Amino acid sequence: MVPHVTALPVVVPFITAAVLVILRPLSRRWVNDAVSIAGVTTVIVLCAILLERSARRPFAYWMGGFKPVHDVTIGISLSLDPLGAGLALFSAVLVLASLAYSAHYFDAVDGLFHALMLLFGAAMVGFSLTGDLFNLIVFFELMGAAAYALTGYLIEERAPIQGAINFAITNSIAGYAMFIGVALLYARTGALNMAQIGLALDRHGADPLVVVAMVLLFIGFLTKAAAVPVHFWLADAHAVAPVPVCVLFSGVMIELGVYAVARLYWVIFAGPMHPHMAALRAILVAVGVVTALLGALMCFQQRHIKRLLAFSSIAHIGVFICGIGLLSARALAGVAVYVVGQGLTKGALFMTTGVLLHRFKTVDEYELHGRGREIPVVGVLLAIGGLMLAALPPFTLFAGKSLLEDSAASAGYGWLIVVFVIASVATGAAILRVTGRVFLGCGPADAPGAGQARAARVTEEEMQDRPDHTPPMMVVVPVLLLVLTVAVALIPGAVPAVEEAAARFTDHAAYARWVLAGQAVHWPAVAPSHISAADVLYSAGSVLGAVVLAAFGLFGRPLRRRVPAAIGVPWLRALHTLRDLHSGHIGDYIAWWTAGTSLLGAICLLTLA
Amino acid sequence: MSRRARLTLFAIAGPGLAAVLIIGFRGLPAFGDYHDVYGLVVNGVELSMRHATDYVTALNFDVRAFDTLGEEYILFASVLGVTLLLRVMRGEDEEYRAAEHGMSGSSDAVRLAALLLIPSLIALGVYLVIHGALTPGGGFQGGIVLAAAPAAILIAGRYLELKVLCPTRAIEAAEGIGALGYCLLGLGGLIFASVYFKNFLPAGNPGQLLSAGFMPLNSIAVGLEVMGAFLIVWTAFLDQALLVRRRTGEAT
Amino acid sequence: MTVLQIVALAAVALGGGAVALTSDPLRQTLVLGIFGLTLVFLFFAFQAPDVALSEIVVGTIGLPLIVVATLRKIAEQERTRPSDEDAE
Amino acid sequence: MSFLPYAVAAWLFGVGLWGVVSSRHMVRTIISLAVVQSATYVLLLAIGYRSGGQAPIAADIPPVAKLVDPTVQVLVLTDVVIEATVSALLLALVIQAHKRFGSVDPSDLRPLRD
Repeated sequence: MVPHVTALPVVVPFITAAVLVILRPLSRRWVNDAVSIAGVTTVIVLCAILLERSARRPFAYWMGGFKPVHDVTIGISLSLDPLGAGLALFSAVLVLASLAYSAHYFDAVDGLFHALMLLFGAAMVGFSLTGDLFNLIVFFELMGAAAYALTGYLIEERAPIQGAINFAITNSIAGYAMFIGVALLYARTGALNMAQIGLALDRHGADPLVVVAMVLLFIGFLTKAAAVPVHFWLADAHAVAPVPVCVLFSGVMIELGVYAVARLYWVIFAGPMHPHMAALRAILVAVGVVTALLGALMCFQQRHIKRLLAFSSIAHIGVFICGIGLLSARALAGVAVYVVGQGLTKGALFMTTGVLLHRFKTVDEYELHGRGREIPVVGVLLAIGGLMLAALPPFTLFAGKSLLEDSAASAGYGWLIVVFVIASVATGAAILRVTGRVFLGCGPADAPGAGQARAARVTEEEMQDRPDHTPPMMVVVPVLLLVLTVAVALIPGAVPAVEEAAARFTDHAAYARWVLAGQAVHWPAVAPSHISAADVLYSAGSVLGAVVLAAFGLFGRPLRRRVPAAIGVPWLRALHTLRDLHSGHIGDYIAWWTAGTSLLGAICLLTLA
Repeated sequence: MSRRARLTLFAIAGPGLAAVLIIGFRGLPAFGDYHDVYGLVVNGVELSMRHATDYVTALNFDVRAFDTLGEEYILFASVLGVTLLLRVMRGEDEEYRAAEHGMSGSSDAVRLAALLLIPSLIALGVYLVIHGALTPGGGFQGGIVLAAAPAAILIAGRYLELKVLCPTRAIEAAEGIGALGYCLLGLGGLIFASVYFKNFLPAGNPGQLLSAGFMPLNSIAVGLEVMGAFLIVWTAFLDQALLVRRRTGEAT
Repeated sequence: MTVLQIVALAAVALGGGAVALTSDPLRQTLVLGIFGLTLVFLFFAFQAPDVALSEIVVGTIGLPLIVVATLRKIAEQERTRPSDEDAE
Repeated sequence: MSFLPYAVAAWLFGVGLWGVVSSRHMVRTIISLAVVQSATYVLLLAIGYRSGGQAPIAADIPPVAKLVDPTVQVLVLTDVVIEATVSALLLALVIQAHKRFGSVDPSDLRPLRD
């Protein structure tokens, strides 16, 4: 009934990593590449099998055979539903893509890089599959340990060290907050399995203890997801990590934080929070809106392309948090589709940036002015990516965004559509502006902000030599990712299948039944949503808006001078303040973290308990 | 933000966070009033099924063995990370003279003490590792004690002899074999008992060394890994502190 | 709650405060070691010998060794190049 | 009085965060992080404690005796391992930071300043 291979997607990369380390003195670069790629490919096959099985019927796999007796369990389960399994598959695909990309990208330190990437992948897969709250945190910490080291990979540089330190400290504190959350829930329910905790809380209802536990767990995962105001680490870390690692950070790691919030809500807190759904929805949507707008604003400000992409990820995370916060199955389906499209596109964009870094040793937009003309193919990729981010119909990001917009409208949050459009316009426009400046030589070649230019240059030995020759793999992989972005939502039945999966994911009562009792649950068929004319209109508008905004970014300097000082000066001052807040000082970040946590806690205690 | 602004923000937010925590903690049962099922179920299961007597180790290596797997690989990943981050860079040399210079000054009596310390640490470590399922201790604690045994050479001021005694590559291989072994023991469960991490060895008599099914083997695998892990981390840091120097007359 | 537990908790609270409020890192390492011992004491008082044993090995050997090595490395680097801080 | 362990946990969390926020030396930041983490040890063990309970080891006592909860102790064991590993990674980063920046004051570790 339950596939025997269920544990293997986590175990295979563990074994592969250990073997790589044992054989490190003997192995050659190509052996490391081949072994790690083979390991990840196995994981992909296994995840695909599990996805297929769980789509037919979700199931729990009990480690060591410690099955629950009368709904009480002491064992650890992997609880597989199609959304979790799909996310595991998606993580594995991105790991494969970045390993393939890095095979010709840089001189990886003999095997250590590969082993860490495998462990990172294993952690993401385990995180998506596990049904045990504490196990979830173990995988969170494993993901962290591998990610901190990978961020600081380029030890010859300043920025990666600082980025890794801020990343590690912020995420560790988030982890401790989650430990306290788990402790509170364990004290209340005597359980660590998420389904069992949810079942126990259904009987108790919400009280301050449950609310505080929820706040601590949510803030922990929102820190991973980089929600405002606990997002500060992200730009530091994503701007400096090696490109193949950035692909995983932006493409799937931070999205896993959002996934965990959704999972915890629907499995654990949906029962006690049911009477307060409207308030919780308002709180989460507010967090999402602030995150999306700040990300969009900061994204368009950047000239350091990797930092620009990092802030565009924050904008998208804001959109995802809004989607989760709507607390409906359809919005969740929208987020799932959007995550896949965004992850693939963002991965391709980071890889494209990697080509620029490889060839010109800088990712500063102004320094690269017009220099991209020698590699027009890369420019085409960048432009396509920009249009995708602007939600060009009828591709994957558009499909996800339409679902989100429909469910926002039907939840009475129609104004959210404006936020979604702003996020699409700003992130798309920023990429199109870079394309215009770097590959077409549009706009001026100089601008204030020499500090950022210096930071964008590299002196390290990250790359292999021969920069005038771009290895074909570095173009092939992003092309494949963009092809997937185009294709996924166009596969007949793909989006309805995600809607089906989201409906199962959000069925709080059924989850406890299929996990703890192993019962088959019969869900009613979900009527697939249809794309309305309004959706196409919004997206056409956002693509157009992105093009116009990009043009403004390139040619708008004369226009900007005409803005009256009464508006222009305070606006610039506000932008400056905002930029200064992203100071890189870990003390600042933790002070903001504390402020965000206590604010969220206070609001939740006042409205939800 | 200025230092002052930062501290002011925290002065407001910190007490707020403390208040949120306290409000949450007030819902906890009074200290000492624990009466939940999980622990009691475990206590029953482990003694009756596995004949393990230390329930903490039993949970670690049996019921929640999968958590321990994750935990072992957290350690493994951070050892890889430390190795990666503390690698010798361009413009740096390992100066072997510096080490002896920096560590000299130990008297003969201290050296003798260190020499005597080593076998007792090894004995203690081995005891902790293999008796994990019976008495307090287990692979993790025993592993660190075992790692401390060669590190005791430091007290004698002979860092380079530690490096000769424990060549990095060999230690790294030992660590990898420990981590791999733990994975494979889980796989043994899948092969012989058709579930990952299911015990596939006889339970034995409670209190005896070879009881508690595969737990002693798990403990040994973890012990090997932890020993290797700590030795690698320690030597990586000590290398930096004692050996690695910037090449003189050269910018970074 | 026994007197032993109250004493242990008070010691941990004071020790934790002392660690976080000491600003000189070398002295802080020493205070951290003492704080580790108060935690060990607390773990025994809470009937957690396995955890106490872990804390002994991590808190008295595992961590201090690398903290001291780090401080030593930093001190050595401060000695050998006091002037060229802005070198890149 | 029975709230004391929980109050101590909240105190450790807060005072550790203060140490991180006010630090002028990265090593101090990392040591303060360990204080934040110790809050979780105290809380977890306090939750699993039963008045008059014995350590969860059957070798010394008749198996029917009242035992404290072993589960929280397992969680704390994992916690201790995480403390050791994260600290090691961070200290390694601090050594490199000092090589690159010539300082370990968080105020000096700002590569992206204009």
